[in-house]
Amino acid sequence: MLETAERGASSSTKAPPHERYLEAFRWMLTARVLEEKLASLYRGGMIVGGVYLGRGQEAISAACGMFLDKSKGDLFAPLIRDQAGRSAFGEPLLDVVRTYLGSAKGPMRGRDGNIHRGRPREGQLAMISHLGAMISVLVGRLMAKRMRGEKGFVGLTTIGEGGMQTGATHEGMNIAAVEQVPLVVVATNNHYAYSTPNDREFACAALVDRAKAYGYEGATVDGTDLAACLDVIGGAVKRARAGRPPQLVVAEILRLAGHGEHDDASYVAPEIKKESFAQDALQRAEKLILDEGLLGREGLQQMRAQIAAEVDAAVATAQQEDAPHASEEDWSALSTRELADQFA
Amino acid sequence: MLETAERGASSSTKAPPHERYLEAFRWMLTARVLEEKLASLYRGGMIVGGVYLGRGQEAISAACGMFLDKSKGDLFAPLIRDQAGRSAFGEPLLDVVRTYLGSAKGPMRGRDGNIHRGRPREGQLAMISHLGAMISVLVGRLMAKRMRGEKGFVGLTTIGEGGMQTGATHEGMNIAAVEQVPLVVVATNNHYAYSTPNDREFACAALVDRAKAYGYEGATVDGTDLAACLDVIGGAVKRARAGRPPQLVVAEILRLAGHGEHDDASYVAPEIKKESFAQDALQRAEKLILDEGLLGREGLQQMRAQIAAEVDAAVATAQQEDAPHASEEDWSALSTRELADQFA
Amino acid sequence: MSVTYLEAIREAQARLLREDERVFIYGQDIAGKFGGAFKATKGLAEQFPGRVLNTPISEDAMVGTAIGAAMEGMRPIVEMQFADFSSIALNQILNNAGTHYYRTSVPVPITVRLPSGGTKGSGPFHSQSMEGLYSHYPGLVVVTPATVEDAYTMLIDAVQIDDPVVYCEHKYLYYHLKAEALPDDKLPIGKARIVRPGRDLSIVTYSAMVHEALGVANELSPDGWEVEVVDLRSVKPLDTDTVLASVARTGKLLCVGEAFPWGGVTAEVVARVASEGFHLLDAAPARVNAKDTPIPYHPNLWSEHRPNKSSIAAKARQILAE
Amino acid sequence: MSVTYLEAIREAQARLLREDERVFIYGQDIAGKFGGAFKATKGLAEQFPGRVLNTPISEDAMVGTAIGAAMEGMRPIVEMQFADFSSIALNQILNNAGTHYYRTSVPVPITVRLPSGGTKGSGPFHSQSMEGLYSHYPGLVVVTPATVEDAYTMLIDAVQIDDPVVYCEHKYLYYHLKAEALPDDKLPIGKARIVRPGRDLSIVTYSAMVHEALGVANELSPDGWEVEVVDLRSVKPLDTDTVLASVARTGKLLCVGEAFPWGGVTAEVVARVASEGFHLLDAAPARVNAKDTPIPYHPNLWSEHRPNKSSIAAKARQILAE
Ligand SMILES: Cc1ncc(C[n+]2csc(CCOP(=O)(O)OP(=O)(O)O)c2C)c(N)n1
Ligand SMILES: Cc1ncc(C[n+]2csc(CCOP(=O)(O)OP(=O)(O)O)c2C)c(N)n1
Ligand SMILES: [Mg+2]
Ligand SMILES: [Mg+2]
Repeated sequence: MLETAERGASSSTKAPPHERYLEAFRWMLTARVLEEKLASLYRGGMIVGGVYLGRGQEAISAACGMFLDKSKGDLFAPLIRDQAGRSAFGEPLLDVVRTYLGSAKGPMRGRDGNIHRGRPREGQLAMISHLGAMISVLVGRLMAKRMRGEKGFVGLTTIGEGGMQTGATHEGMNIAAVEQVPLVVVATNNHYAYSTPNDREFACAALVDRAKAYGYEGATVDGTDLAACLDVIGGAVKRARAGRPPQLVVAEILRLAGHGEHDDASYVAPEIKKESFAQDALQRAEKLILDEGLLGREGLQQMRAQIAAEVDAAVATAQQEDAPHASEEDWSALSTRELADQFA
Repeated sequence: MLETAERGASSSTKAPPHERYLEAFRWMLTARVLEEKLASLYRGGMIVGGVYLGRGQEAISAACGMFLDKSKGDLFAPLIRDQAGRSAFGEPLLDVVRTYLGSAKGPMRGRDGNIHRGRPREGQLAMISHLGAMISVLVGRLMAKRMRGEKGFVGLTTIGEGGMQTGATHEGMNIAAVEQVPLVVVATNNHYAYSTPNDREFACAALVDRAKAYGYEGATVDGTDLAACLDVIGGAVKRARAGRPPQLVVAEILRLAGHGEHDDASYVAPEIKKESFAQDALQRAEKLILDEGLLGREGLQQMRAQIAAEVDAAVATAQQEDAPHASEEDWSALSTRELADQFA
Repeated sequence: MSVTYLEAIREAQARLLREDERVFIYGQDIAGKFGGAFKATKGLAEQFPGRVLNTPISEDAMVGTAIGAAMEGMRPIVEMQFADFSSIALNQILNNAGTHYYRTSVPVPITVRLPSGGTKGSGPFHSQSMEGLYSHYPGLVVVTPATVEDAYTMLIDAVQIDDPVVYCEHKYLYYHLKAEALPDDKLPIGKARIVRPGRDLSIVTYSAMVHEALGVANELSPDGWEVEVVDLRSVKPLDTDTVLASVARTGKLLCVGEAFPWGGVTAEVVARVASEGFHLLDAAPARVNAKDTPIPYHPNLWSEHRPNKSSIAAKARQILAE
Repeated sequence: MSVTYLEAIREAQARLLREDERVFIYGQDIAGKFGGAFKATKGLAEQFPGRVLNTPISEDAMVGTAIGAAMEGMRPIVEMQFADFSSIALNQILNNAGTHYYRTSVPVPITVRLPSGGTKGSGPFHSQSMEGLYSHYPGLVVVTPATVEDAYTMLIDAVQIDDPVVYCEHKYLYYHLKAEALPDDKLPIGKARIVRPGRDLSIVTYSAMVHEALGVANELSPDGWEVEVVDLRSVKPLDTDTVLASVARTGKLLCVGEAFPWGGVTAEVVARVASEGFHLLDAAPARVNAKDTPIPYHPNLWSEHRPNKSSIAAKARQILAE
């Protein structure tokens, strides 16, 4: 629901078109099935580097990807819990598993890993780790498009409540407002930054108050409620596209996994798990699908089986592929090879 | 006036005790007379480095210094337009002119200049140029005092509307709220950051909305109105000292000088000079003093003459003093001399 | 007609804006009539509406924005008000711009202009030379023009290069250095230049120190010493070949830089010559750098903190005496 | 009983908290039962209530806060989650902590712990070695412990020193390195150590690369080469005397570092030896560094990107053959 940063305003549940529920659910399930596979590969020692899951965050993330349209020139700058959104935005499963399994054919060719993958030319930015750094980069892409006379595009990026406290986030959010670019920032307060609970992250009553502080339009949403996520995030994308100021959506959930798969999250307070924002968005969405009669239990089973088969096929392909070889590297960080410095 | 970030709430003019008007006015006049002297020395080529004046900002700045009490352990982290506050906090005139005139006896001993001067052990921090960087430093000092069991102290720092857009300001203001230290941030929107007007600095409707966004208590004040400044800034200091959350006061004025004395400020829009916030705080304060019958014209003249004499005496002293000599430097950036690296 | 170093920078930008619609300039106080703290963009905002843009005081976001625009095919130039404030943008420069091509195959053609180096009374936060920090990390080209001509051609080249370039312009040279006219031809980035030939000693240096070195060469000439002065022009890539060829002629190396003494350009040059040209050296190579303290504000201290003609000449004589 | 490098860091902090009430630790995820991304503070928050504090993700403010506390007489230790994120705090470290004593005579005794260096699969933003950036600027002591014993004693020393110390702990050594017990005595910061005596070649190195160098020394020993290995321990100040004494014995220098190849520790060491010990050298000094690209994620690439036993041994044999 659109608000001008009134505290505690609750998110709307006005239903968007039904056919998008099913589509959204599919992306949510894709993310969950894929990430479960990645987690099991990680436990099996098949993955180099870390595995960070978006478990519980799928409704928000799916909504982030679904309203973006590459054919309109839209851009997406995801972070570590955005598998559903990445898939919805058009990231092939193979891109994902190739990166995790270290195939030389992955989009990062073994040079960077897992969660950092992106295809900047196709609108999906490749994050660096430093939280908040991608916001201004996205702003710059949006400015450039406008300078070139493009119209009707929008950019969306995500951030955690922890990442909202970095200087880069501040400068990036502020400059977006100064430049009045069509930007949507979807912030998820999943109540922890790694092991750190909210009370050591910030002290404002509601993070959505940052919207007003930057000159954004702000909205909050229950991140476990798919219908609400589609409504609120879809609405924010629509407003940004229509030339409104930048949009901040603050979603609330509980992170339903460790920070990464190496983390048992034993620091999560037991009481918080009983909060309504601790519900599993996927389970709630499944119920919605069933309640709305969009699919039956059997249909759901089929969908899951189909996704699992796609995931398995991608894994099987990537596992056949060669890892990168150092002998094939020319070790240049510059595209202008003749300007690469020479070391003895 | 205390507010919880309601936009446009105007500052109270509830009168504080009358005797403080005169005291405040004295600091304002001290700053003005001293700075006029510095400007004339600058024009005469007597000063190395830049001269940055607080012309127009004296009411705010005086109020910043006046409610701090070194005997209570209070701390002050001023920036470039805080001469009135520095004086009110207890900075000797000699510290100022020694620094500007490059006397080796100045608090920075020629190693750093002018506006960067401070006496950290006596509670006045020595700013670095990078805007926003001093906020977290002040937070750290306040935390340390609390850790050591001190009570009843408060720290105040100033920032411009331009400096509010740096990442350091964001991180510093946020961490202060997380740590719940007794901090007052006095932000002055003087409508320009160097030559840049507000519309290229930020896009929120009111900077005081940042208060709510960080969990501060916020207030606005007309920076040309001495009575209001004493009331609002004094109130904020009192609340911080009483254990309330960090305080943000946003004052509005027009910068009545160039960014520095090298700058003719010809970019300032003529219309803006007619705004009510473009009034000269010193003139308004003079009127207040006369209207309240605290001093007559003659008394004012005497006060000005006395201050001018003090300033001239300080200048005369500093001008006699030796400049620093390189031959007396041992060129160590470390207090632990034996750990200084040796270069051939 | 004559052109200053600063005017050359302005003219280069004017030409880039005129000839390449992908170019825009982004920085603090660079627009309007004002035209920048040093006037490097004076008049350009009026001449090229919408392409010279003031930013908030947000160095991180300024560079981030430029990176994004560059990914979209633009050629942004970012002006830092002073090099020293680029510390706030260092993360974007090193970790975002510097890594992007290697990670994704998508180059990031930004140019970051750093008004660098010491001037009288500027103190610890308006005097720094940061080329050593940026050169240490991969993925960046770092240039340090010492002449009006290079200021002009290297800025044009910097913007045309498909990779991120850190362009270190020296504030002391802004007004002090004049040329007859803007140059027609140029040496490409990556090539050093012998600015003064000699046979007894190679002084290898860059930026404002080139002129101190030339002064020292002139000072030593009446004593019969022929000092060769090499201007590195770009410190990354470093033109080792030209440096080695010079040392091959003279047998002696003195490397001079205005930056702090630990590491940096002079360490890299001496280490390369020692490694790759060991047998060319007839005497111990030496360095003159600034002192290992913050840059002092007072001119009495500053003039001793930085390398100067007398400290360079003293070291040169010492090597020549070996 | 045996102690890992990581445990030594934890024990040093426990002892500091126990014995010095001015000490507190500030960082992300270091408190609670969690005890830090690498568990370097495990158990400490419970043992020392209110003195091990979680922070927001705000590296600039974390260091700024520590600086302020240090001015008030505290001895804060800041844990960066990874060295790489200290780029966000670099301005506070260089321009605030590094300049404060020189400017005001008030020292700033903070210790910033940087979990540094490459490990398998960590990629470009969780693998960096940043000692070269921090050493370039004045006002900081920069240490790089390579052993369990040094990890312990140098952290205690770092906190006791009245000036800011950047403490670079190597993540690869956390679990891989074990000692019998915590040490009773120590070498002070500022002194290098001969870890293996030799007469044919000095390998000067620091941090994790000390162990690669020792491996190479062992590998070359059957061929009759006696390689001396020097562990710098602190890279600023750099113990030039010990390095020169070693080169005086062996006549040959190979300097090895895990950081990027332009500048940094190896350039400074080679430049100093070339300048101050030119006549001690019987052969060209050489360096082995990482490659000049971001640190690659895939182990196949990473293992070639960093210096390793085979690249070090190859270079060592080349020098020995001269
Ligand atoms: C500048 C910076 N500092 C530290 C880190 C290390 N780090 C990675 S993820 C993370 C927690 C992020 O929390 P939040 O933003 O709430 O996102 P969430 O993981 O909860 O989705 C931290 C501290 C980082 N990536 N960037
Ligand atoms: C991080 C940083 N970037 C740039 C500067 C250069 N600079 C010094 S003062 C100033 C303008 C400050 O404007 P504002 O904060 O509004 O304060 P005012 O001068 O108006 O009092 C700028 C850009 C700086 N000091 N710090
Ligand atoms: Mg979180
Ligand atoms: Mg201002």
